[in-house]
Amino acid sequence: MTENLHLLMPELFLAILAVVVLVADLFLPDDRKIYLPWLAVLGLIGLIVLSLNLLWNTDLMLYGGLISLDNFSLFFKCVFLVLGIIVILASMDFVSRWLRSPGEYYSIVLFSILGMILMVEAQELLTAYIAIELMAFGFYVLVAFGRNNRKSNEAGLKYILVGAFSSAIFLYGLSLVYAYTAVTHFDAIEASLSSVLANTDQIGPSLWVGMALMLAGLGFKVAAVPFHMWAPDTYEGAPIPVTAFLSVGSKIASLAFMLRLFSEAFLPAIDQWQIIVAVISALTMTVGNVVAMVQSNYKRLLAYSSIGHVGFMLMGIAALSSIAIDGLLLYMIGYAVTTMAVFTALTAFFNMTGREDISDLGGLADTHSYFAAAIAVALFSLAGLPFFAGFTMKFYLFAAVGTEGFLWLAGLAIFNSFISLYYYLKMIREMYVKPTPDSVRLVMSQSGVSNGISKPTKLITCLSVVLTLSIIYLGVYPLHLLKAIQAATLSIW
Amino acid sequence: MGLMELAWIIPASSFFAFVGIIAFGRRIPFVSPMLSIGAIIVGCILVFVVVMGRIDADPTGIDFFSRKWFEVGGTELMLGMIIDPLSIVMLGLVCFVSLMVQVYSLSYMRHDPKLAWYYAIHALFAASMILVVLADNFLLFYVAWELVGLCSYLLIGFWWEKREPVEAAKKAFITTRIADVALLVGILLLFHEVGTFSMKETFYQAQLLGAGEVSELSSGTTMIATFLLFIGAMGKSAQIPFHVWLPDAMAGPTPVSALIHAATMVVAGVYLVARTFALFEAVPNVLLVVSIVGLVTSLLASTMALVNTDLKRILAYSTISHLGLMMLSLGAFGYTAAIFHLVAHGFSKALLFLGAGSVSHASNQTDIRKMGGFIKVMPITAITFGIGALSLGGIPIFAGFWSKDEILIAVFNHRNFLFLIGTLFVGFLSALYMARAFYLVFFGDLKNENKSVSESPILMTAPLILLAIPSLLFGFSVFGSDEGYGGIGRFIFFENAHDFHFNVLLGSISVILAVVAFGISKPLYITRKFDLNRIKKYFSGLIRICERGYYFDQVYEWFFDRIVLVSSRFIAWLDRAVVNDVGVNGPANSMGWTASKLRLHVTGKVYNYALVMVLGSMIIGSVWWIMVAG
Amino acid sequence: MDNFNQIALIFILAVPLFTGGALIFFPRNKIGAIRTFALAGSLLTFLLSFYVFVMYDYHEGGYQFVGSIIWLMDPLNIQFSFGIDGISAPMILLTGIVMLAGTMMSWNIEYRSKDFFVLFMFLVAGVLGTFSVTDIFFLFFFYELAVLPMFPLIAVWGSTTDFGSFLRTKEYSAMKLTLYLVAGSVLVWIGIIALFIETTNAGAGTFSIETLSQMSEDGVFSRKFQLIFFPFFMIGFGVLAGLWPFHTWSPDGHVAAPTAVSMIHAGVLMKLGAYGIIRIGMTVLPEGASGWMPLLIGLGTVNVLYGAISAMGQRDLKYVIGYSSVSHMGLVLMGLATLNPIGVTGAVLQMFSHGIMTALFFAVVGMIYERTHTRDITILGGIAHRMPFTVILFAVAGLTSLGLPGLSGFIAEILIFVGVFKTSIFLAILAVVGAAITAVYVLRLLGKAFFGPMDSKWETLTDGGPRELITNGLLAGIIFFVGLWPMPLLRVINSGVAELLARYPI
Amino acid sequence: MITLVHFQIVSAALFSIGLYGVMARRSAILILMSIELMLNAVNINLVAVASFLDPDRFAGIIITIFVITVAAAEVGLALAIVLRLFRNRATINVDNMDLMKW
Repeated sequence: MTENLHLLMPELFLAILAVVVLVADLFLPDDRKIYLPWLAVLGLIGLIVLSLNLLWNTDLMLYGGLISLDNFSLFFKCVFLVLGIIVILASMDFVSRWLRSPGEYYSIVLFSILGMILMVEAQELLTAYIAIELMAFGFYVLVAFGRNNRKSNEAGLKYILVGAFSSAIFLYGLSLVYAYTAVTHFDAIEASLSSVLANTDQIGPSLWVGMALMLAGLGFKVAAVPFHMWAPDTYEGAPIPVTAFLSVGSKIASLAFMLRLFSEAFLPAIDQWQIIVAVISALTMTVGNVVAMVQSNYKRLLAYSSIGHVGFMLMGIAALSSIAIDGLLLYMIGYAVTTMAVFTALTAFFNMTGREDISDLGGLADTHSYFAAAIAVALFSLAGLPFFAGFTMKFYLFAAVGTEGFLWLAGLAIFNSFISLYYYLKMIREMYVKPTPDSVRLVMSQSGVSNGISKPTKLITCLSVVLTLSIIYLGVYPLHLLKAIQAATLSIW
Repeated sequence: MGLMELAWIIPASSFFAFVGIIAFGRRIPFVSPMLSIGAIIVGCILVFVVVMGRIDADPTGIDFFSRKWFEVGGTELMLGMIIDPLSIVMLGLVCFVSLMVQVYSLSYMRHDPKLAWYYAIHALFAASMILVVLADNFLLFYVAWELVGLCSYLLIGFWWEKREPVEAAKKAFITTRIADVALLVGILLLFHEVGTFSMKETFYQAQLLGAGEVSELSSGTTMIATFLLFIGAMGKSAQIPFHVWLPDAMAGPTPVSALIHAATMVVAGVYLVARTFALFEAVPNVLLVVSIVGLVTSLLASTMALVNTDLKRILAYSTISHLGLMMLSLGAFGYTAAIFHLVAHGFSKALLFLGAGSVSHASNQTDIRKMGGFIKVMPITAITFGIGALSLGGIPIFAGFWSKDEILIAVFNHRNFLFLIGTLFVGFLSALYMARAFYLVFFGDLKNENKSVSESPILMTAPLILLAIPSLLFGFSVFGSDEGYGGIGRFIFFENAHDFHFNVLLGSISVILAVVAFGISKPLYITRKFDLNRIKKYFSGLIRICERGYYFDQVYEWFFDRIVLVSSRFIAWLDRAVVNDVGVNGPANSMGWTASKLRLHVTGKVYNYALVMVLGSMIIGSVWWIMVAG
Repeated sequence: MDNFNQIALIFILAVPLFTGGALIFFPRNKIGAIRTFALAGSLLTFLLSFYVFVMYDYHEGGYQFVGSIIWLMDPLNIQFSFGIDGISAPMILLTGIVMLAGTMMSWNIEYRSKDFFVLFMFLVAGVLGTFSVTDIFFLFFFYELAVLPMFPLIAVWGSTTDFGSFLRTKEYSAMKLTLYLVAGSVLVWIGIIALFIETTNAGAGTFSIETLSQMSEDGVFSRKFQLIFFPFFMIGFGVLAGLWPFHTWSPDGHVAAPTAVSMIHAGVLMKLGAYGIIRIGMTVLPEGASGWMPLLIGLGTVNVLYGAISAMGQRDLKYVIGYSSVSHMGLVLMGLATLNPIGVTGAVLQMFSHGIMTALFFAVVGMIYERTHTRDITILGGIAHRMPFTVILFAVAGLTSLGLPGLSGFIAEILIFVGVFKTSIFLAILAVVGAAITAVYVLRLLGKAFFGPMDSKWETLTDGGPRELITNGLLAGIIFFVGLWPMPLLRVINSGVAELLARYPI
Repeated sequence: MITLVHFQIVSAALFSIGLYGVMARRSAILILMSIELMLNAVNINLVAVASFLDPDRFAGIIITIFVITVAAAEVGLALAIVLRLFRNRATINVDNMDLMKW
């Protein structure tokens, strides 16, 4: 059992890294704590290199089928590690400015990433559950990290209450399904389910209720309607980098896990869940995009918008074909890059002003033209306009979904992305047309150094440039990414 | 053949003169008249060359020359010329009058700062008017037709600094443009049936139709199309009810009125009907309409001319009236008579207008009530004006007499008695108002404020004299000569050549009427033998109606202001308030409203969140169960 | 030279993109350098577009200057393939011309001029891309790319106008325009996916227009499918072409937009809509097109009349022109809907002619607005005294729009009328009437706003400078050239239309 | 004879009580306790199923152990947050926690 332990080195080292960061925090004096995030980033870069070297093209089931190391997991492992780097870099200014105990913050970020990685690798319900909780616990803490911030506290409490409730639901569903299958491995569940489903008259409602409860638990994680209501509150209350991390990391990991679960364990019941997932996705995208239209807080707006995007991504699961999965993965990456870009730029803005209202963005194009442009690019990308990642990913996913007989769903999605354009344009209008509000100008000039306007740090500017360029790169030439994605998809479908 | 083909140079030279003036005229003011007049002289010379060519080939024949202009989807659209007696006569008229007017303008317009622009449009007008005459297919014809309309617009609005000419120009363009809609539709209908714009082919088909043979034209369409063509002609030739623009067009410079609104452009409508006579003949019913319109127009216009006091407007109404006569003649199969009258009228009316220009140039006014006795100070103008007046009045040996006579014969032969009476009455009125204008301007006492008036310079009087000659002598072209010329009836005719006839009865009646008209004018207007005011009182109602132009303008104005503008404002409002604010903003707003309601479902209460989650999963579970069980 | 021809289209796309991209790195305050560079880029683009147009071999027809790069492999099979045919070649030329003129007319923009030119270049790149690609994905890609910069261009550099009874802010107009166009592309997008699904079901999913039309010829698309999905393209692209009743974005957008953007927008962007209907709808779905054309021709007629009548009731110069664009695009749609060579050729020619004409219109109105700061017809008046050349140029555009012979508009309109006559005489007559109404409002406008006695407040007005006059003079020259000798343009269009209509029963 | 169904009924009842508690209680602490009830229902279910249907591998029992552990950690975490909230706002009533809504 232990001969393959070295294959788990990335996960082990990640855990060690998290602990090291936590411990180092104790020993470093306050003025040296700036080294912590760099340590974490270096570690993550090392882990990426390690993973790529170690796991390239492996396809193994480890430990009696608990964990699968295939291209799919490798792909997501890299994605999450890179995400970790981005989140840590984007948080640095924020943390030093608005939060205390940086060591804990970074170490919890790392633990959450570990949870995400394990979620994608899990091939068995218990492992998956532990991984989910590992990730979720990290987020519970991170959301409530603004210690004396009432919004942050409230968001943390709501998140943990609803989160605990949802994991209870998920577990109860799990136990009901377990009562029918008596196994927890995905492949075993698949086999058992198909034999159970062979004679339908013997199936009681409890199997379906169980599956529905599991779906609800997962729906909570990805914030699918009607399990989404925590998301706006939590996103709004959480510190901005955490919001970004939450809306990208948590969602992608949960969706990837959902993909595994539905494409492997629950595959025999596809006739039942496919339509339900399709309906959920339709509801999700509609509610998310419509409600986002009337928001005035940009974090809350982006929360609803991310609900809308989850709706789009759920279509990929509903369609469930190789091309749809390609599309889903492409969408995930595009969404991740774009969302991180917009949140990075907004973090920079928040660092300067401490404001969260859309109207506070007024005149940003005059005061900080680069950040205004970066936000605009990212928003256009989210709206699915070309030249940016958003267009490519939407086109691919929608076409893929369409070919699987869900043209109505694709049409609805296209219509929804049209609605989304409205509120993105509202933000852009604010930045480009409206004048800077006086209060914001005041804050900027107080915190600033030169010519009355504060400047964001070089670090976050560079990060934002890189992300913006990636958006354009993915929008213009996604071929390389798509090749990687196809390699990843091949191992699960 | 070879000589005739040179005809394309006539419009081309004027067109290049136009381009040249536009390019250089502003810098070198002197160059513009030179270019324009030079081009038209070239034109005049070439007319002779073309006539030679025509005579060499077949004097009464018809020839077509065409080149490809462009090609669309296999259909070739051509640029071409038609050279036959009709076009040659028109060419001669246009070139000659243009030359006269342009020379006249040298003096008349010499102080105007926009002289270059003036000559540029003149050159363009000459080019396009000649193109109208020469065009051998309907498309090119329409092109030229619209271009003369543009030139008319530009020339009427030449003094655009003032409000009145601008309005008049707009009115002229829009009125003719509305008629042109009909023309264009007619042309397109013909194209639709015949498959080509070529007049040659269209006429051939029309003849087949008229002869009752198999033709691509159906009689119904032909009738409609021909009628539509006629409406186009009505617009250009100011036939009732499209006549309203012509009196207003007098706001332009007087030479322009002479050229465009008397001799050339306004007769384009008559020319159109004559040119497409093959079509009209195939559907004779339309010709009846033509003659009725012509008669009504000439009657109404001549009464209006009789009561007007503005010299140029009198001439304008007179023009309308005579155009009506030409139409009447065409409607009565008097093809030759119409063209004959067209030319005779063209010379005479150009002469009259130039004379009027000379008068107003000298006295700075156009109201005939303020004039009188001018014969003493400007004899040349007076005499030439008199020749014009007599010619139009139909006094024997003057050109107008012969042509009117021809028209009377045509009406007598082909239409009923009422038409004849009407025609004779128009002839009488025509003589009367010409006599009135002539006497009031040139006879009587010279008023004090006009003491300083003197004869116009030679550049203005020379064209008057040159135009007086044909007004005096052109009529004799009805007679044949020995050298192969068999009279106008043997030169310009439609299908059947005919010799000159003179109906003694008709002739004498018309002569008597004309002479009486001239005779009673002097006692009536100058020596005041009769009490004019009593007569006026007696007819006061009628006179007021005439003075107001039968209320056409008022009706149109009412229609335009109250119906067209109001409805367009209504549509504009509709577009903004209904289509946009309701149709476009409505869905957007209702989406916003939905969103503002829908957002309330996120209550902020944790227990609600939990409840919805449970309910959601229960619904999903039950749906699944029902799906499987059922 | 052959080698160059293979990449000429890439160059056409790359030059504005590169210009726009490079301008980003210019220092903000070096306005002179920014302008010069933008002008150089525009000039080069124009020359390239002219080269492409001239070198297009109309005897041979079909797609030329073709090339293809694999962009995404299986299963979507998206290729960046490009090439132009007889319909897109004139459009490319048009874009080049209008772009150059637009750059010239934007010379005076001081406020954030760098950003303006960057966005402007991207806008043009989008338009050029749409015209030059032969893959539906990229067609859509560039189509949306062309819509994207419109929002900031209007919202930032546009103008808000208070019309007394109602107010049109630039934000509102920009928002409406962008949303409207994207709403149209929602339908297009659905249609494209439907096409892809259908081809996938037939065994080979593709986005290539040539393959698609080949498949369509082989009967892959059933009549029912075509009838269902043609409206998606017709209305989706029709929105951009100002199809009634989806036109209200256009007058408001034109009014709010800055000069150069109005020029590009009305001049070229609206043509994208008609072009899309041709390139996808009519090429790939002939039976659907035949089935739906009666509706399109009817809506086109409504466009013509409604636009013209609305224009008559306006007081703002730009609104008049905006509604006249609606009216003229109606003629284009009618021409397309005839499905016969003359009508379609007329429509394509009208696209070109209207593009130049409208660019001229907006350029001149821009000049007037820059000097008088008003566009209200009743306030202007007699400005021809001070701005004679400007007014002449406006008159040229106006006369073109009312279809005066000798100007490009006439040939296009007469061809459309002839074409429509073959389809429906009644509608053709209405269209002719619409053209006559154009005369009414154009002449009223000329008379009221420009001629007549001058108001004393215009004493200090100056006429356009050489830059403006030369630019607009060139546009007017093109109008004259096409009006007098349309053959160079028509023979290219003919070859494209012949190919397009080869599959329609006449 | 006590069968699996009996255990399941008990478990379902427990779970329902927990659900009710979550919906009906307004104190964050009580809601957490209700969630604990629900988790215990899960545990009963898992253990019963494992011993009735899966006696060889008893995966359910293993899961139960983990659930207990994780639930403890969860409650700890949640209580910490509740504490923080109480310090800042002097209430743990979830009705008052609607700073963010809509």
